[in-house]
Amino acid sequence: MTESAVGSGGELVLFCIIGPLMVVAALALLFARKPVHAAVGLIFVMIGMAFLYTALEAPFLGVAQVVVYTGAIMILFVFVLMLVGVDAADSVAETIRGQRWIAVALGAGLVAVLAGVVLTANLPPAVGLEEANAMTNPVGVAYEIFGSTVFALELVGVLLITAALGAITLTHKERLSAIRDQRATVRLRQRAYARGEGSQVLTPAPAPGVYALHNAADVPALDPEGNPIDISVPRVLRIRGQELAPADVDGHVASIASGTFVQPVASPPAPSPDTSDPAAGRTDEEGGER
Amino acid sequence: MSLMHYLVLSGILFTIGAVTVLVRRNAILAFMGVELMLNSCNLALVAFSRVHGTLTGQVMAFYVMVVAAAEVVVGLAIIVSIYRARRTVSVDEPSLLRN
Amino acid sequence: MIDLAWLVVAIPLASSALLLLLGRRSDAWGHLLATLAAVASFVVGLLVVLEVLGQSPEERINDVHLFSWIPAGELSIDAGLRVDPLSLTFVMLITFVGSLIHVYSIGYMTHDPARRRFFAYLNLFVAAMLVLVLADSYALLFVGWEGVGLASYLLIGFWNHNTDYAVAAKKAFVMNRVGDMGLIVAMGLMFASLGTVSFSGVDAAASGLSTPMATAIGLLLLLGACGKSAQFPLQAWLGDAMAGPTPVSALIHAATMVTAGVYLIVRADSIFSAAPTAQLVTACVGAFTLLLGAAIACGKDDIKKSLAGSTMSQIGYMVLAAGLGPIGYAYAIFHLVTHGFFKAGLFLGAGSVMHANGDSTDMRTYGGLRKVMLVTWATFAVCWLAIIGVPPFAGFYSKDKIIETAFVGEGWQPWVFGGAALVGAAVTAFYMSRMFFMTFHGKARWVDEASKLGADDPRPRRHPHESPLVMTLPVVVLAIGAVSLGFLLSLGDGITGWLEPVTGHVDHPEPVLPVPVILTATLVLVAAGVALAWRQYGMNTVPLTAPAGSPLTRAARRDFFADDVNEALAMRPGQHLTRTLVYADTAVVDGAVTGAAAGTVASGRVLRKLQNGYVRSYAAMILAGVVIAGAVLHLVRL
Amino acid sequence: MSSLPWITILIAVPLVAALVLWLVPGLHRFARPVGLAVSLVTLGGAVAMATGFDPSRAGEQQLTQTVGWIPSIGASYAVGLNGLGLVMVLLALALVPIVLAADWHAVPDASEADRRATDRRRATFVALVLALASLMVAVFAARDVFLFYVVFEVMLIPVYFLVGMFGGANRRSAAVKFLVYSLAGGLIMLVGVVMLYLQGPGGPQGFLIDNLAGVVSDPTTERWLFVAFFVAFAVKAPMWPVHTWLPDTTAQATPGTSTLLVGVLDKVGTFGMLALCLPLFPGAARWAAPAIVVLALISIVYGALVAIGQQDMMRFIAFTSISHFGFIVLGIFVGSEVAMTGAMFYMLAHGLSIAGLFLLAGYLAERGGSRRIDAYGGWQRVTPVLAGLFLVSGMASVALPGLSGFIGEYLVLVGSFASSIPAAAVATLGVVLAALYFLLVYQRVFTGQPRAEIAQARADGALRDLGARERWSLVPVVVAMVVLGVLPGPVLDLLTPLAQVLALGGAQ
Repeated sequence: MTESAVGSGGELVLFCIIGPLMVVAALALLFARKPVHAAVGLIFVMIGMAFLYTALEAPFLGVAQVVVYTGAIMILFVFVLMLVGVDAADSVAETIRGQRWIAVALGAGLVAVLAGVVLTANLPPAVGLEEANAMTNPVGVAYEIFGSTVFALELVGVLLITAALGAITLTHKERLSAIRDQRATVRLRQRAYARGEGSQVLTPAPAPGVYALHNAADVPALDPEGNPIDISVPRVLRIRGQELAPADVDGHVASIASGTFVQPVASPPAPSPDTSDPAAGRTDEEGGER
Repeated sequence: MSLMHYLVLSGILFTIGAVTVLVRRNAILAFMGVELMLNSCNLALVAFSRVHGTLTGQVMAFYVMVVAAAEVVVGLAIIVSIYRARRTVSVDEPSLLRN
Repeated sequence: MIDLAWLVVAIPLASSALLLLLGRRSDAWGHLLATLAAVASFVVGLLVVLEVLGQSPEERINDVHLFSWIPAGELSIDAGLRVDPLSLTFVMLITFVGSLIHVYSIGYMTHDPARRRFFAYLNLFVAAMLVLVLADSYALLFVGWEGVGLASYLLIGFWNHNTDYAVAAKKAFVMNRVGDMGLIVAMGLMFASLGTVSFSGVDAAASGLSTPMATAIGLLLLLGACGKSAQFPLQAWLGDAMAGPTPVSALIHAATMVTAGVYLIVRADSIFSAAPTAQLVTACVGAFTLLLGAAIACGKDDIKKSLAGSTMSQIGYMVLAAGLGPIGYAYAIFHLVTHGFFKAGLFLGAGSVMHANGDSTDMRTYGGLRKVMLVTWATFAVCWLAIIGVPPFAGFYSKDKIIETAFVGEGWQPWVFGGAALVGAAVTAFYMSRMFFMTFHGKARWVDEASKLGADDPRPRRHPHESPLVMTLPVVVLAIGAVSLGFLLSLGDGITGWLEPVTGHVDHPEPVLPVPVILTATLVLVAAGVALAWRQYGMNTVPLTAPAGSPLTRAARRDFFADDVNEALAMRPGQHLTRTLVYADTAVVDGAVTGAAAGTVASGRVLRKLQNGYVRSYAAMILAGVVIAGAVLHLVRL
Repeated sequence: MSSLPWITILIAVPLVAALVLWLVPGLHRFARPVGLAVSLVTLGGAVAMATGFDPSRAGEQQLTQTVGWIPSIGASYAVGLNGLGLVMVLLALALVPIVLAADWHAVPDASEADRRATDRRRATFVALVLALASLMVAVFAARDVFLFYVVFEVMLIPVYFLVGMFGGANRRSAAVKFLVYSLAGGLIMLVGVVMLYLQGPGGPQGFLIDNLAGVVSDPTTERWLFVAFFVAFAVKAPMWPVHTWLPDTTAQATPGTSTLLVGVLDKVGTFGMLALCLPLFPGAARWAAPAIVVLALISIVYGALVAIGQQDMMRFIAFTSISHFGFIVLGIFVGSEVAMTGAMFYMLAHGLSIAGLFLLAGYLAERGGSRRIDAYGGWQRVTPVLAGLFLVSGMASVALPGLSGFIGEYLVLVGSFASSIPAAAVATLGVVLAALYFLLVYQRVFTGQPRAEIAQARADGALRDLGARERWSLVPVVVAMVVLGVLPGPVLDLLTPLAQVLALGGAQ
């Protein structure tokens, strides 16, 4: 209850260290290309938040923050990210015209308003929670929760159960059709081929990796003419732009791919270098990682 | 001393969360933005709890957490089911609110 | 009997209603019932007259209260009859001439399939006209006033399958309504200034009226009179009204209805006495119309339209006399009565001629009809002599008195009014003689149907014949009246004495010229007019088609451009105004409303763009709302 | 007799009948005769009620009944009739059977297969008209501002459906226009109603007109409230410049609907001015009177001039009504007792003449297959009875003496002269224009030569003059026109006391 108890020097130091770090971590939400990075940033923010709670004489909340947010919610997020995989939506390129500027302007506006409010606010000196936390903080909070707000607690309980049920209902998938076995898959693929739809490949997709030189999943297979076969690379890698070009792998393979490779024994007539190589264009396009 | 700096931090985090919702197309990321906003509010609540010397703010923050948990569960379930149906989690792509 | 005076009105009204309600079922006997009703009305009227004659002159103004008509608080109007010499004079004229014309119409309308309806309208007219003259308040008078307007509308447009006739009927009604407006405004002013519209109330209080108010009321009453009596400037409808069947022209547009204006002016004596300016204007209007009508009558080749011009002119005499004040009232009414007889006779004669000539009204295709229509010729001749004022025919007595009275007064007025009356007499003599000679004398400008003349003869083929007895008899009776009435009514005190309870006693002042001089001048001018007409139309051959004529003639043929003026001043601007307003109503007034609606829709369309289906746009809007709300709250708190 | 709650009975009987007719499918086949019988019974009830009315106290509310309705907001079910209310209720209930008879074939006969659908539509029509009858009684009898407002608005519903379901090709948009216009006016009035209550004494009967009369002390507030009420009534009446819904609506509605709409419903506007605006806000009424008189004069002349230019018979009649409503409003606000009596009588007379004109125009359109004036000509020879009745109705409408229209117009005009000579003089112009517009239309429709095929149809008997049903639907109207024109005394006795009461508190 004394002045010194509220906001000791140590607390300020802690804040000065954690606060900026939290902001930086939060910015990952805005700028990280990969959702997982953003999620990690957010986890950092959550943990930082738990520190701050503890510093703010709310140890119960600090623990709950770690357990609930970091331990449950964020794990759920990461889990879903895993489930959903990567997507074109992950890119930060804007699709709605002007949305980014609107967002920036509104963010600035929000900052201005909040700053206005906070800076002009006449905050009284903090009372501190020593008295309230006399029986330790969790007990105090418990008195509050199971005392004056017990009805709300019951309601929240109902809400949680409902949410759980809702989540189950939403994600539950009735099997409405027969299991798609290999035979059915083949038939579908043939039908699609006949209609001129789909990938127009009847055979199984070729496996990645070339001549056993490299068998990593991100290396496309090469066709007999040495061009990379895109569909041999898993979709996720392709979308992420992690597909490698032959040149990244090995100069030898690249020379085969580009047709400049010369057989030491018998040299077949090599295609002239200036003929446009379809693979070259594609490599530029898709090799965004470089 | 005042607890002004907590409020400033709370405001900054809130703004970042809000802008995230506006900017990111990935539904999961946008959702994370929402979480960030909730958290920043919680921070302010806890700070005010200390200012006033009562635990009401902490209890409030607790309830926010619980409700946020429920919300996340349902929200992520929705995202998953949309992904199943549409193979994407872009909030623009489905334009579900159109028509 | 006086208490039963309402029967005079009720009998023809009931007959009319019966005929209209029964419809075709009464076709066979409808005309007889209607005629009987008119005659019965005459008989009742006669009995009332006899009873009134039995009263001493001071008691002759009887007010018969019937029922409370419009009890509206401050304004309470009773329906009642004023039975006095003036109204009874009219009752006699209307029912007597009316009965004769009913009889005549039996013959005239024999072949019309809608004869029953015609008689129903005639009865309706008689009833309305009787309400007009018997009313004891301006309000009830107005009922009759509009009633005769309606009857006139129905009868002018009786053959309304001819669009021109329908237009003429509408024109008559609307121009009458312009006059009626004057009457309504006059009544409003009476109520506003005197608090009553009954004759007795107004007469009692009129002396207290301020002069401007009295003048205003007087001029408005004059406007009403002008509308009904076809006086300048509302004269244009009368010529067109000749579209109606000829008996209608005789009864309504010559003998009775058109004289209602004169009745109104005489009746409103108390107002006009308080407003010398209004009186002067009345006299001027009368004098001007007198000459205008005469000029129009000279220019027309259509026998009925020429007679219409004559009617206008003769009523001009009456209005002139009425405008001269109490000294002229009795003579105005006197001339009105005699005019009723001889003009009705002339119209019925004209009707006979038309009837005989296949409904042609063009005098240029007549000529020499005396030989084939002797009775008609004789009666027409008598009426002709009466109207031009040859002694001892009726017109001489009445018109000469008006001319004499016109010369009474001071300053410029007697000379102008007297001069106009004198000139009018001369012109009357000319145009009536022209009509008489063109119709009955000279060479025939038609060919008998049976003749063997070649088909190239330009003259129309006709088979003129004398009308049946049912048509000639009424004309003969009217002709007898035209001969004798003037003499009979000026016996002793004559009509002047009879009307004295109403018009008040006046010592006859001396005219500015000695009476014998005026008399001589009149007769000389009349003789000159006749002689001129004889030289022009009796001795010479009349061409089949009208010569171009002088500008004056051409103007007279076109009614002195009255229609053109009305068209240019009222109709055209009115049409434009109407069209503009109709356009403005949809475009501007309604346009504002539909515009507001369209604006709502359009703004919705614009706002719909915001609803683009992108969640992030919605989120941006929410955030914008938060920012704005927060900013507003924050700033307002500051 | 008088102990019975007559007004409530008159409200309830048609309403219950309407519900039963609508909800019981078995009755659908007999909807028209049953509806007619109910309306006649109601009319009989109204006449019986009128015998219990004391004419010597016509200025006061009689046959009153007050029951708490929503005490918490001060609304009560309070009904009662003064002289004007009685006259309007009688007019409304007299027109209902006439309209039902006249619109007997508003839903055309259908083949056997569609019989059930046709019967249902007919039942709907009859039920809507009966419901409207009930509401009309309620609105004229309401003594509670809130009750009045509620009925005023609820009345829109049956009219909306009557116009929107049974009518011409553009009936939907016409109905929407009508509804939006009326709702806009009503909304403004609602604000006034709430404000007025707050000004009043409050309590469980805080909406009673008697408790609210003259309670507003602040002149500015009073004026705002007056305007709020007046705008709603002006839209309803309808006055220039908020009249444009009327022609569009009547051009689409059935003749019977138009008759009820213009003949009775629109009178709710002028009735409201008399029953609410004047007693509640006497000071503001005096303040606004000059402006309103000017608007009324514009309505008179404008309506008449625009009527001349109309091509559609129903629109034409609508515009003549706008002119006539101008006369009524003029009479109410010009500040003369006589003129106000005239205006009230005018409301009755106009209801009669408009019924005649609309119904006859409808009969004509049934025969000629068009509502355009140009499509006719020479019909007097084809349908003489129709032409004659049209002439009589029209003459009553243009105030020919001897017919009902004259009494009202004459009193308004003559009374106005006592208050304002210029205003009265301008209004008199309307008299001439009235003759012009009516006779022009009569000439274009009924005179001249009928077209050859029409004449042929007449000769063949394919085209008949008015039949018995049509004739008898009009006989009461025409008889009333004549009787009221000749003997208006009994009705005027009912209205004069009220005019004395209101004119004292009213303008000038």
